[in-house]
Amino acid sequence: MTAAPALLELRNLACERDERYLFAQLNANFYAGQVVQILGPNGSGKTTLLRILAGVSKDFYGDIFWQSQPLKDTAWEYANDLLYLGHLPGIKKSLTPFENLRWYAAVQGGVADADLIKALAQVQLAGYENTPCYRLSAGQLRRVALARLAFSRAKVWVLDEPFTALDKSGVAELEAKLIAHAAAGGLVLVTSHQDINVPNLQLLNLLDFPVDAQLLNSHEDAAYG
Amino acid sequence: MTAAPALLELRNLACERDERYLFAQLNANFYAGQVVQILGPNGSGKTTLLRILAGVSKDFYGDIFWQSQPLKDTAWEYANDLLYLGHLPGIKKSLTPFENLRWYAAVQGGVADADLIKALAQVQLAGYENTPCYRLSAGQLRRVALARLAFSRAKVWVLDEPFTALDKSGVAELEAKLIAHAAAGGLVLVTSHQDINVPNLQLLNLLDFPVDAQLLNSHEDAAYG
Amino acid sequence: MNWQWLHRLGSPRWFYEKTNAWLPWLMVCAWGLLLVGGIWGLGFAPEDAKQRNSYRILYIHAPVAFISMSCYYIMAISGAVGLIWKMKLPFMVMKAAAPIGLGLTIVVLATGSIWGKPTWGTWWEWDARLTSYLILSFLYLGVIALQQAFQNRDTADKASAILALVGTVNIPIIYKSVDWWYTLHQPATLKIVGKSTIDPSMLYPLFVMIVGFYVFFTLVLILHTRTEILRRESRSQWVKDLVLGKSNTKGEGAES
Amino acid sequence: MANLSSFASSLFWATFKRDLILAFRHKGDMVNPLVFFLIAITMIPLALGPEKAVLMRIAPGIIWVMALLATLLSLDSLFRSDFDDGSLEQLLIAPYPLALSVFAKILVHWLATGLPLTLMAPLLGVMLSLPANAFAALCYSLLLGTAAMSLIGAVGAALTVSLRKGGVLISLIVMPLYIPILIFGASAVQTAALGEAYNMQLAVLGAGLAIALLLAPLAAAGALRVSVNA
Amino acid sequence: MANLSSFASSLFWATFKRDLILAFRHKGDMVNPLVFFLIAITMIPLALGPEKAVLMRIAPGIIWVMALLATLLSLDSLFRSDFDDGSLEQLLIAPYPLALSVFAKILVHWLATGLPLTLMAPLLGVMLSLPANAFAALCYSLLLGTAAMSLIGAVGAALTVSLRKGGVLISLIVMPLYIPILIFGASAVQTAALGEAYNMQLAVLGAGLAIALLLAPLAAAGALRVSVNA
Ligand code: HEM
Ligand SMILES: Nc1ncnc2c1ncn2[C@@H]1O[C@H](COP(=O)(O)OP(=O)(O)OP(=O)(O)O)[C@@H](O)[C@H]1O
Ligand SMILES: Nc1ncnc2c1ncn2[C@@H]1O[C@H](COP(=O)(O)OP(=O)(O)OP(=O)(O)O)[C@@H](O)[C@H]1O
Ligand SMILES: [Mg+2]
Ligand SMILES: [Mg+2]
Repeated sequence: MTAAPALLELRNLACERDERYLFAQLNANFYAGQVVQILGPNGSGKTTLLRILAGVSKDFYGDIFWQSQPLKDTAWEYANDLLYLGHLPGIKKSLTPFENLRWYAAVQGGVADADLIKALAQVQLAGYENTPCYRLSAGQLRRVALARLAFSRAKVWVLDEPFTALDKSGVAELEAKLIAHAAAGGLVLVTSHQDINVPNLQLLNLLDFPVDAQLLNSHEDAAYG
Repeated sequence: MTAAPALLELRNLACERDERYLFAQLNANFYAGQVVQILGPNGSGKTTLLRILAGVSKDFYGDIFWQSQPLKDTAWEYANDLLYLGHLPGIKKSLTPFENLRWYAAVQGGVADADLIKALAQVQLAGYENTPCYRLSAGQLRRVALARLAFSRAKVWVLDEPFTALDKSGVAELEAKLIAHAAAGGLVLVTSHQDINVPNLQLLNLLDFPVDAQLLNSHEDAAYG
Repeated sequence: MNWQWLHRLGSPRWFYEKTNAWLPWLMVCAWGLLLVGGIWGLGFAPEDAKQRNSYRILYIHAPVAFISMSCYYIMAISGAVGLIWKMKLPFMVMKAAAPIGLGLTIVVLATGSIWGKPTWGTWWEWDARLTSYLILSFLYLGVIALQQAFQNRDTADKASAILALVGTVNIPIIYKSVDWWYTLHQPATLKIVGKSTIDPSMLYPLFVMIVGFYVFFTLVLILHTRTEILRRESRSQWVKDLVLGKSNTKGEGAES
Repeated sequence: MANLSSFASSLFWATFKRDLILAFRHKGDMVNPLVFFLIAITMIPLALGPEKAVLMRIAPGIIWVMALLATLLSLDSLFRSDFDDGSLEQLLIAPYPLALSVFAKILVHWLATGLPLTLMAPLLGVMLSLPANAFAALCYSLLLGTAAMSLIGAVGAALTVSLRKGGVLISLIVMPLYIPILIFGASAVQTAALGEAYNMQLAVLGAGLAIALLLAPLAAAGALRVSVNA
Repeated sequence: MANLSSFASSLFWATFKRDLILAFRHKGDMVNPLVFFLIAITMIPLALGPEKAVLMRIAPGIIWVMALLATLLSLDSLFRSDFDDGSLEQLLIAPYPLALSVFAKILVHWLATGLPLTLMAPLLGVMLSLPANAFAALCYSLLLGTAAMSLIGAVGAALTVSLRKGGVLISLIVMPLYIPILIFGASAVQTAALGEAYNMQLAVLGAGLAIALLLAPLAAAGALRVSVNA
């Protein structure tokens, strides 16, 4: 473990869906400079965990700390430092790649148009800047979404299966980006069923946090007591 | 090459999207007992080719032969022998996995309910038969779609990125199924950006069929002449 | 610490166990009042000069009309409490109240039209009061439909609470505008209320019926809420004990 | 291929049953056109004023127009969800006459919207003070008319299914085709309200329905092939 | 975080511009409510018969009802596509007041449907023989009324966005809330047709719009947070 305080801390996180616990007593610290792959078989709750960490879902027990402060108190700062890329790419099919990126640039505030063009070139979409996105293939569409990484200033990247639909060279480029982000002091949380080729990759297996009968009762009591 | 005639023959296939040829002069023979992986970087036209082979899209030049007969004349026989699984899983989220499969059983004609239950168990969904599909994770949803393979009587399987969202064990199970189908005299056409672990895998790289200026002119002539 | 009592109030289990004791009393009160009022009103109150006996439907019609309105506010307020203090019980009350309210407005509309046939000679009349009740029933329908449309229970609760709240802002507006619409378009040729120079001998049974219906409504609301509690908490230990017939629930209730 | 007919009937029934289950499971979808019908009719007196003479005069026409709009609104969902999740593609490439499976879907659509609309119409007739002798005509004409509208509407739904937001475009395509139905349907009720015979109008509606039964499933199947292909 | 206000305004403008581009690119979406309005009004004389006295009497009410229905039909698309492609999630977690970006979307919705409806209404007034002195009232009342309807409708759209087929459920939720607007709007035109002053009705509509401007974006933002969370 590093000496610096954890960027993101999960304490006793537990999550219930359909009257069944996906994981429980999940304790973990994530530090600047790490790339963490979240593992688990289909249906183990990876997507659910990432949506919680991104602040999209609020349906969980336990606490999350951002730079040692409860997330509730630092929601704004956290939102400023977060980039979330879910299962859905968040790309408007009627707009061009450039127009899509321009909106994302506004979400994060102030990025020059030239940087957007550069970002598209980095994901091999030079020449497609002004093609409407409904004309792109599955992999090209994902590349548009991934172009956001190039101009993001967020410290934490939360990526749900970003390698889906990417070809070999696309995978290698994305891996390089993750490495660079970690080296620059960022944190990457990523799920994937493929092996990720990143030195010093941290693994978090959701199967390590099974449900314990005692804990269930304590939640029931907290809820009904 | 085998002595037996090809199951599926592509002759001079060419496909144009957005005033740009994706591939041209694509000639290939597919034989019973083969597993063929279609390769190509993002946007090279794999999905487009599979949709043509499945009969969903009719927007192409060239000819396709099914058991040495033009596809036009044998469309009905071909449809009986075809199982196509596209990017979209074709699963109704409000129905349960069992109800979904029952409909697919009717599409193909006469499958006993017990076989459907068995098919679901084979994809590790035993116990989820009566859970509505909107409660399933991305990988579980894909497994429901893949359960069709277990009771299919089709000779030709056309699968577009079937490994998406599957975990390691899911990938291994699917590979075993592809091998078994080929061994039983079937033909599998599959796209994937991951390596497929199947002995005797045939590869078809779309980049091997680039466009040739002369050809373009001949199509123009055919179209406008 | 100050909020302790509130959270106690918010505990479904506490509610379930407390209301156990109330139920018989409410039941006795409700049936007693309704019987007395009903027999008095239907059997002994004098016949109306103009409307003959048909006016007696008033003894159901008017009390239910009053309650179906208060029911909306109960629903909206419990929704608001649930949203603000993030408690479970109020949402259950809200969910239980919606169908009851819809049922009540339907009873008002039905008894009203049955009454309308002999008095006005038609089943339906676009009177301001009737119209606003029709709209009220739509508001209930909306809340119920939204509640049922969501798969996720929390989402369903919060979404329908928001809708109920938005509706509350609108109810006075709707009433005002419908009233205004009616007076603008038509000089009142018939009036439902207003000529309330009603004979006291007709009025006393009406009061009894109104109180009786309120108690009855409370009873039904509690019963619905209790069913909802059992449905939602079916996994928790105390409900399992309850269903399996373990008799120690009372002791535990006192501890917690 | 052995016993084609039993195989054939099986996908028809499977689709019919599946869609019926879906209609019941999304109870909202079945009830919603009804509620739309109810609320739209309620708005009429609110907008026009409660004068009985006016309402009586316009009741037949307005009820018919609103039934038509309610049907229109429900059309978009006919093929949309099958398209979105890919099962429409599967229906298209199945070795089975597409027109038959499309017909199963239309049948369910009518059972879930047209039939309940017809059953509810008398209630709304009461609210708009429809004359007593027009109620039978209202029910008969709507029974025939809604069935024809489900069938014709399916063609419009099929044509627009691959467009991202076809919702209102359907109206544009389908409304002109609905106009003859509307004219004869409303006129049947109007004539009945005046106490005259309305057999002719019903006969025309019935003939329209027969033609639609023959042609619409085929046309919708063709439209689906064209619009999904793209 | 340095200059919050300029940053703040930038996502508002970006969303506004993006949605405006989208509205223009899907020209169909902009034109469709108009076409619906046009065809629905055209159907009225077909269903009722062409008697001028009747049409004149009902014109103000019918035009208002149909404008309301056209607005309702267009509501479903307000947040739907953002939800389907995931950009709504991004808006939700952005470090930016959600109510403001929601307001930008509502503004575009009104520019793309309410405003054109208002501009087209006089044409339909001519078709239904609306008295000449009611045209100004029709335009003013629709201008205020459609804006209020876009705002209130956004709350309904936000509540139903995550439901697979919210389309008609919105009508159920939103219509009761539209009824006061309808009453005052239709009455303004009716009063004007009789040659009387209609300031009061316009004042009420204006007040309603003001309240909706204050509350609706907040309520819609809250509704989005709740309904997308699932
Ligand atoms: C706010 C809701 C309502 C309340 C508080 C209410 C209350 C009453 C009361 C107290 C009377 C008797 C007063 C009298 O004799 O003049 C009455 C009469 C009546 N009500 Fe209601 N009512 C309501 C809604 C309705 C509705 C929704 C309908 C119809 C569907 C309806 C139909 C009638 C009829 C037909 C009469 C008798 C009319 C008459 O005597 O002229 N009422 N109502
Ligand atoms: N509907 C369409 N209209 C026009 N062009 C299209 C359309 N669909 C796809 N294309 C173009 O065809 C090309 C091939 O698309 P396709 O989806 O077949 O690629 P793919 O090989 O499956 O790629 P991926 O690996 O990303 O899935 C893309 O470059 C795309 O721009
Ligand atoms: N909306 C929901 N309602 C109820 N249960 C749900 C819901 N979404 C997911 N689940 C359940 O939660 C479990 C975890 O789902 P999640 O999508 O987080 O899995 P995952 O680890 O991302 O799986 P995959 O590798 O397949 O993407 C699944 O078993 C699923 O049944
Ligand atoms: Mg997942
Ligand atoms: Mg592809």
